Amino acid sequence: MAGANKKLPLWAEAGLLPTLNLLAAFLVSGLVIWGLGEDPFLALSLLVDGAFGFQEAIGYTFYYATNFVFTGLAVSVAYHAGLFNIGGEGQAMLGGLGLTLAVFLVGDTSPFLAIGLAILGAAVFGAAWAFIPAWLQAKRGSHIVITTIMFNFIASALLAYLLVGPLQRPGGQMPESADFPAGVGLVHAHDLLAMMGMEFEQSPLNVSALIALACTFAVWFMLTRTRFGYELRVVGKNHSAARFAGIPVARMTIVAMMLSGALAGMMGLNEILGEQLRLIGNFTLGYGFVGIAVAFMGRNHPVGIVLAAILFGALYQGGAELAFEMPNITRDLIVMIQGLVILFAGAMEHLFRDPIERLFMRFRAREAA
Amino acid sequence: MDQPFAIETRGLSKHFGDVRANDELSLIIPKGTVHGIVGENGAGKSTLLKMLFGFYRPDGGDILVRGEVVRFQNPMEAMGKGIGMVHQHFMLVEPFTILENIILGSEGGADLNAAKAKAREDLKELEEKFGFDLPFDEPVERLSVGVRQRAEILKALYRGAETLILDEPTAVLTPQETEQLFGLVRQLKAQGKTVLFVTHKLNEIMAVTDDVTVMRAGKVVAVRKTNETSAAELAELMVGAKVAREAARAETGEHKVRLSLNGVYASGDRGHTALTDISLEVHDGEVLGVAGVAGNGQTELLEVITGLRRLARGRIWYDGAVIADEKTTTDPITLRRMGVAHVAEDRLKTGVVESMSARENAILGYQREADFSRRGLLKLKEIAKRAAGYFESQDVRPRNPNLPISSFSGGNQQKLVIAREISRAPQLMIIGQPTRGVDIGAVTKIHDQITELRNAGKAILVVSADLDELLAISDRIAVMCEGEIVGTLKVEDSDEQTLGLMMAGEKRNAG
Amino acid sequence: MEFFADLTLLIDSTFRTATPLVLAGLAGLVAERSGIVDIGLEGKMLAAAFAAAAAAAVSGNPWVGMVAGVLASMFLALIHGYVSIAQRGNQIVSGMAINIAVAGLAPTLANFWFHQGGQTPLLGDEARFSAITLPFAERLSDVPVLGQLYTEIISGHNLVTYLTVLIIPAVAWMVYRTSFGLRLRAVGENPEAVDTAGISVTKLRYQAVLIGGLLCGLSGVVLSTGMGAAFIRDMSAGKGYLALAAMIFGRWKPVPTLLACLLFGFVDALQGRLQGENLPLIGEIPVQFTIMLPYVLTVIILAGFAGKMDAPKASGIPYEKDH
Amino acid sequence: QPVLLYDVGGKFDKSFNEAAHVGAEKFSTETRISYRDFEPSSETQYEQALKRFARRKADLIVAVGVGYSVAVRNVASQYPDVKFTVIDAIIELPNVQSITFRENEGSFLVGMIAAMKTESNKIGFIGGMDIPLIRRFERGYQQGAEYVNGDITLIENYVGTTPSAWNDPIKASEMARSQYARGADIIFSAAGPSGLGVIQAAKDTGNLSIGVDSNQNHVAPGFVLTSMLKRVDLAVYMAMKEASDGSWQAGHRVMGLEEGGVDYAVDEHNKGMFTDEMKARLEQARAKIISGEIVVGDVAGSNSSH
Ligand SMILES: Nc1ncnc2c1ncn2[C@@H]1O[C@H](COP(=O)(O)OP(=O)(O)OP(=O)(O)O)[C@@H](O)[C@H]1O
Ligand SMILES: Nc1ncnc2c1ncn2[C@@H]1O[C@H](COP(=O)(O)OP(=O)(O)OP(=O)(O)O)[C@@H](O)[C@H]1O
Ligand SMILES: [Mg+2]
Ligand SMILES: [Mg+2]
Repeated sequence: MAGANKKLPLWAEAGLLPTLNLLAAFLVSGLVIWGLGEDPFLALSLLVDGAFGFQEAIGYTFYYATNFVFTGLAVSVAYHAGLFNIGGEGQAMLGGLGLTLAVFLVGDTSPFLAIGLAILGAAVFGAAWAFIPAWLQAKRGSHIVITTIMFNFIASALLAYLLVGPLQRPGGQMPESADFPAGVGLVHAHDLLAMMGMEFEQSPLNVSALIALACTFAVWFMLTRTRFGYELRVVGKNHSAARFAGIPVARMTIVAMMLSGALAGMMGLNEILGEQLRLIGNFTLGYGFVGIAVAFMGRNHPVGIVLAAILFGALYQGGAELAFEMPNITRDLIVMIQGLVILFAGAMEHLFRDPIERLFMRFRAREAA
Repeated sequence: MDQPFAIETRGLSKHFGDVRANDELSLIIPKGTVHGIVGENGAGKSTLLKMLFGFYRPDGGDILVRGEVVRFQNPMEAMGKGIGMVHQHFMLVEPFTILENIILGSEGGADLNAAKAKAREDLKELEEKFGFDLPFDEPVERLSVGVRQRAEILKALYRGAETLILDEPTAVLTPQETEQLFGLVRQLKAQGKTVLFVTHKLNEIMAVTDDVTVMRAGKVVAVRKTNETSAAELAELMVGAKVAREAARAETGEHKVRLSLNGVYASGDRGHTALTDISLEVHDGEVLGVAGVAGNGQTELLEVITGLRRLARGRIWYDGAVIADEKTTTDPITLRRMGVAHVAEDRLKTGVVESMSARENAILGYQREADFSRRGLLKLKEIAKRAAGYFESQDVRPRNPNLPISSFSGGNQQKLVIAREISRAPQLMIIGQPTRGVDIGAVTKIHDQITELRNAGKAILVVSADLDELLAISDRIAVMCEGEIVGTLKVEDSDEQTLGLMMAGEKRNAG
Repeated sequence: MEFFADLTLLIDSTFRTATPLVLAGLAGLVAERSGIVDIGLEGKMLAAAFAAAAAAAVSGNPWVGMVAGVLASMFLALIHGYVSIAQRGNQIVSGMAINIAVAGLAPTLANFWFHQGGQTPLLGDEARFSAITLPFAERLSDVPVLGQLYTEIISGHNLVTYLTVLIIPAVAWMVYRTSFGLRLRAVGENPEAVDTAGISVTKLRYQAVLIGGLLCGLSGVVLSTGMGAAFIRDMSAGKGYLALAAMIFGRWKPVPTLLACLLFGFVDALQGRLQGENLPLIGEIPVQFTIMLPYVLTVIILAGFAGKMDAPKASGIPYEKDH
Repeated sequence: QPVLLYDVGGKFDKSFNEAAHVGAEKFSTETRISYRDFEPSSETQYEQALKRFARRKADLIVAVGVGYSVAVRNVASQYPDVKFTVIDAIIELPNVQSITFRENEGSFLVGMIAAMKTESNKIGFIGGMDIPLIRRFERGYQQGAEYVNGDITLIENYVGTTPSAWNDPIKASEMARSQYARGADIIFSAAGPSGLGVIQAAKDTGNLSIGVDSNQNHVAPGFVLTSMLKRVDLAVYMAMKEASDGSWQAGHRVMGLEEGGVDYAVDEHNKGMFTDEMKARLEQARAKIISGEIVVGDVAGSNSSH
């Protein structure tokens, strides 16, 4: 298997293969749609147009993508440290809680401070929620996949408690907090562009998208350029070699998980501080899980993750538009399509890799001759 | 009619990508003989064997078994033709008992207990015939390599092997175990079986084989009758040039104590006492060899010295300062800074990170040194330069630091590891199994480097399962048995037999 | 006496709720013993629940439902197998993908066929596996303790639950007492050894995932045609994940896994019982916290077992024999 | 063309989304005016959907569910010339009609029915997701029961604390079985699709259950004592009707017993279970509630505006 990744040029590796997998997923989805008596091609065009066809659509696509960038990065940082963090969902919820508390703490006195604190709060609470499973894994060897799953359930119940109790919106009926004080919230992209004199349709896209990009760069830099990243990857690959190299495995495990949790927690910036401007009980809507798929579709490389995130953003937004336009295509069907995309693009990379590689081999051989 | 050839290959070829692992390979192995194969790391030995065993499929050429052409699709078919193989890395299921491992795949019947009962019967016979005596109901993970290997051989015979393939069977054995193995091999031969035998140790070739084939770069470069050739000639044929005599050990005189252990106790991973009252000293300008049957505490010894395992009792001094006792252990990073280098015993498990590139492996353990990282940032250029340097100085092949370390042979991996550890000009060098599975070309080079260090007045502690090696490079040899040092000998008054007996715990000696 | 009554009905409920967990847990166990991690239990369960309810609704016969449910689950198992074995893909991603795809597909089909918004029609008693009253249950009911135990706890469960009681020893026997079991355990520990012993790793693993599919299918069947009487979107409600947790608790061994499932079942029943109760000292626990109980307990017990759990060494790692 | 937007619960939640759907159907069959509807899959899509149809100048946009309150407030102020009707929430804007229900009043009556019908003096309540909206069902139910019989015991359970609680009939039925085993013989479930589990349990154990939102008496005739109707269908129907004949008005409309917004269901499936004496008492209570003689309690802050 060694050097297998060397067998293909980058454009084929990063461009051709994912595209083929995507097409395969759409093919199967198309068959289902066709089976349900709808026109798959119309559906596809509506989906694409709905995702990128007009400014607002693009705004929404990138808005959703922002969520996935956060959760995807979270999964991959943990993964590089050899940990499977399925707890992104719960960590995101706690992140949302953290930022909400920060907002209600100082929101009235100083919106700016509040926003700053909120960003911090999101990261800190997310990290804290990841800490316990991490600690249990590092010190007690408790299976982190299980503990993180459990912590998702616990987080949702905890949030529910607070949102129908202490944090309940006055007179509210649903588990949601009161609205944030005026002025507390992240600037929307259209406002930002307007300031720069550019006209852009309204959409929930907001500056947390930039924060996400900053995180992406930070993660990439951390993994490839820093000693910490190097040690993190060593721990991820081989504990006994890590000890040999004097790297404290337990501490690294915990730190990596907390970083992961912090990233997941920051998802709340986009959803809560960017758009909803109040804490909603189930605002994470499974984005934490999708992050797993995003991370693997992006081959756990920051850039790949951004691309995969955009793909999923497009599926969410385009899917919604599709459901608008074709009443018989329900949101359930969209969910299924997402599942298929994850299956083909996330788990079946060899489906086309092997044949394509053979193709390239033959090609090279001919060149050589 | 009775076909004289157990195995014959005609123009056999196997490629991996653009590597010609086996290239138009033809050889003939007469029935009832012991046939040796030697060659450098990466010469293509394992590949050849794996094809004969149906594990790889040839890209070209034929394999003939007893005169008829065969096209093995899988090992099962090879076994059907009476070919059995003992792999370099044992193919045993650790939590299973020997018996379970032996019947795995040829249980004959759905009911496991019945299958076991039947197997016991059949095995009795084989045991008589070849004089095995194995603890059938012990889980393999609790057994020594020697026992595991005999289990592997019995497994092959149980499957009716006529021809037995052994890939580097002695790499991890003690002299006694090796002797035992050879005894077995001779017995197999006496019973009319054919044995195919790969090793890097030429004296073993001389000891057991009838014929020997020399491979280089996937080709057969020579075939000899063993009694008509010599180790020297084989060595030459292998590398394609005269092998330099190993560097002589200069007189270094009396020197200060660099490392000393005093009454050290430590427990192993399974909670048992692995080290009992270990006391020893290593001086500057000397090589202290540590001999012992695998699993008698050598591993733990290396670990306590290099800060990877805490002591239960006792003290360790380095250069006059305590580096470890009940309470304190000095972490590997600090130790390295103090000038203690460590070549890990288990390369793949500890010494390198397999999936990482050779370049990244070149700084493993030194990643925090000033010349590799500053303020938490890696100095990539510097690292690349250093790695390239190692490749040159040690002649590591293939010469490409960006390949994952896993795609280098153990031999080449080892060269890289040694380079990494020597490069820091250590005062004390702790080395586990310096040349396990490494071809003689590389062995000579590595031994030379150890000797040069010693001559330069550095202190060196070497743990090795290979007595020839210890005898060749050590000044003194300490022998471990059941976690104790049963004796320490000057190299001039030690020899295989005495050491062997001490390792087996038969003989004590306060040298 | 109050307490005794409570206990009996807690235990009674435990058996019911544990049934799907046990089946799914054993499914995960068989798959993972062969080296295939199956986080897709949830999806298979849901698919089986749907197929069973749909087929039973159409045919009016629970057995038809059972067959359909099991087949659906085995089909998904086959896909997961193909992805994990032939494609050497990431098994966790594959599992999650299946969970998501099914969560979308099942209600879609339900809606397409029955137009009840992602649900299947309610099943009449003849179309489902309703409670079976064992012989003499009525008469023994007033015999103190033993009689009551028999009536309250042993009797009155649905057929699949009783079936499960047989399946547990069967699976244990298969894993530990048959040659197939030996190979199964071997391939999860060291596939290369199995390969060199001349057994096809691929075939073995496919067999394992299919058996897993069968068991997991039954767990879905019991949801929609035994305990429930219709398919409702997401009705598996995380049981697949819980079963996985139970299996890891059970250290990949049948009986401990069973115990873990029973524990979960019991705690779940208990949390229901605790809701709205005014407990001494504590007072009334908010629902949100009683709901947490099973999960918190899981974490605590997991933390209780120090040290690495003896997972099959090769689980989750695709086997590639180079050329 | 009017538009109907469900909440994340989805069109066929066997609950008020479905009721809304029924109302819209009734409207379009009567008037032959077709309507568009949409099931958002996340809160984010609420605003997206509202905007979208507002831009298309829909005659009326009916948004079902309290979750819409914020989104409607934002969009309605952006599109002052578009009519919005929001159900279960209150928005004070000139182009928004808010409709809320007095679920507690309807629950009061079914509480009375349960109290009059029970033989064990124990009745049960099973809520779906533990939120104030559902708590007020429980509150009214309890009050109604105690109005009939002061020392009746109420056993309560909630399936869960997240939206998944609406879709867990298995757990609901386990809770119901437990309640029945503990002596309750009638259970009122306000749990959406999970409620089917309760009805199933009633059937399996030979007890009685009370349905919710839409009339569920037919689900298991003989085992569903009655259903607490929340006439979202009526509300939607009226809103659309008014919008089409121009009588639509912004403002807050509360639909309690008086307005026929809530009630208990009697039909061929269950009329056998009602004695005239029961009916009499119920009508009496209804009158008293309407006249304000009986004040049905409520949980903190329901119905207060945003
Ligand atoms: N699985 C493989 N994939 C790719 N290349 C391989 C593989 N196995 C062997 N090779 C190539 O074939 C050559 C011969 O390998 P082989 O294992 O036969 O050498 P060897 O003689 O056994 O070496 P050693 O003495 O280290 O065991 C190697 O140089 C290597 O480059
Ligand atoms: N997956 C692989 N990809 C590329 N080359 C490989 C692979 N596996 C083995 N090789 C090559 O096979 C040759 C020997 O492989 P093998 O595993 O026998 O090494 P080894 O036996 O550990 O070496 P040694 O005999 O020195 O210990 C090496 O040259 C290595 O480059
Ligand atoms: Mg080899
Ligand atoms: Mg080798």
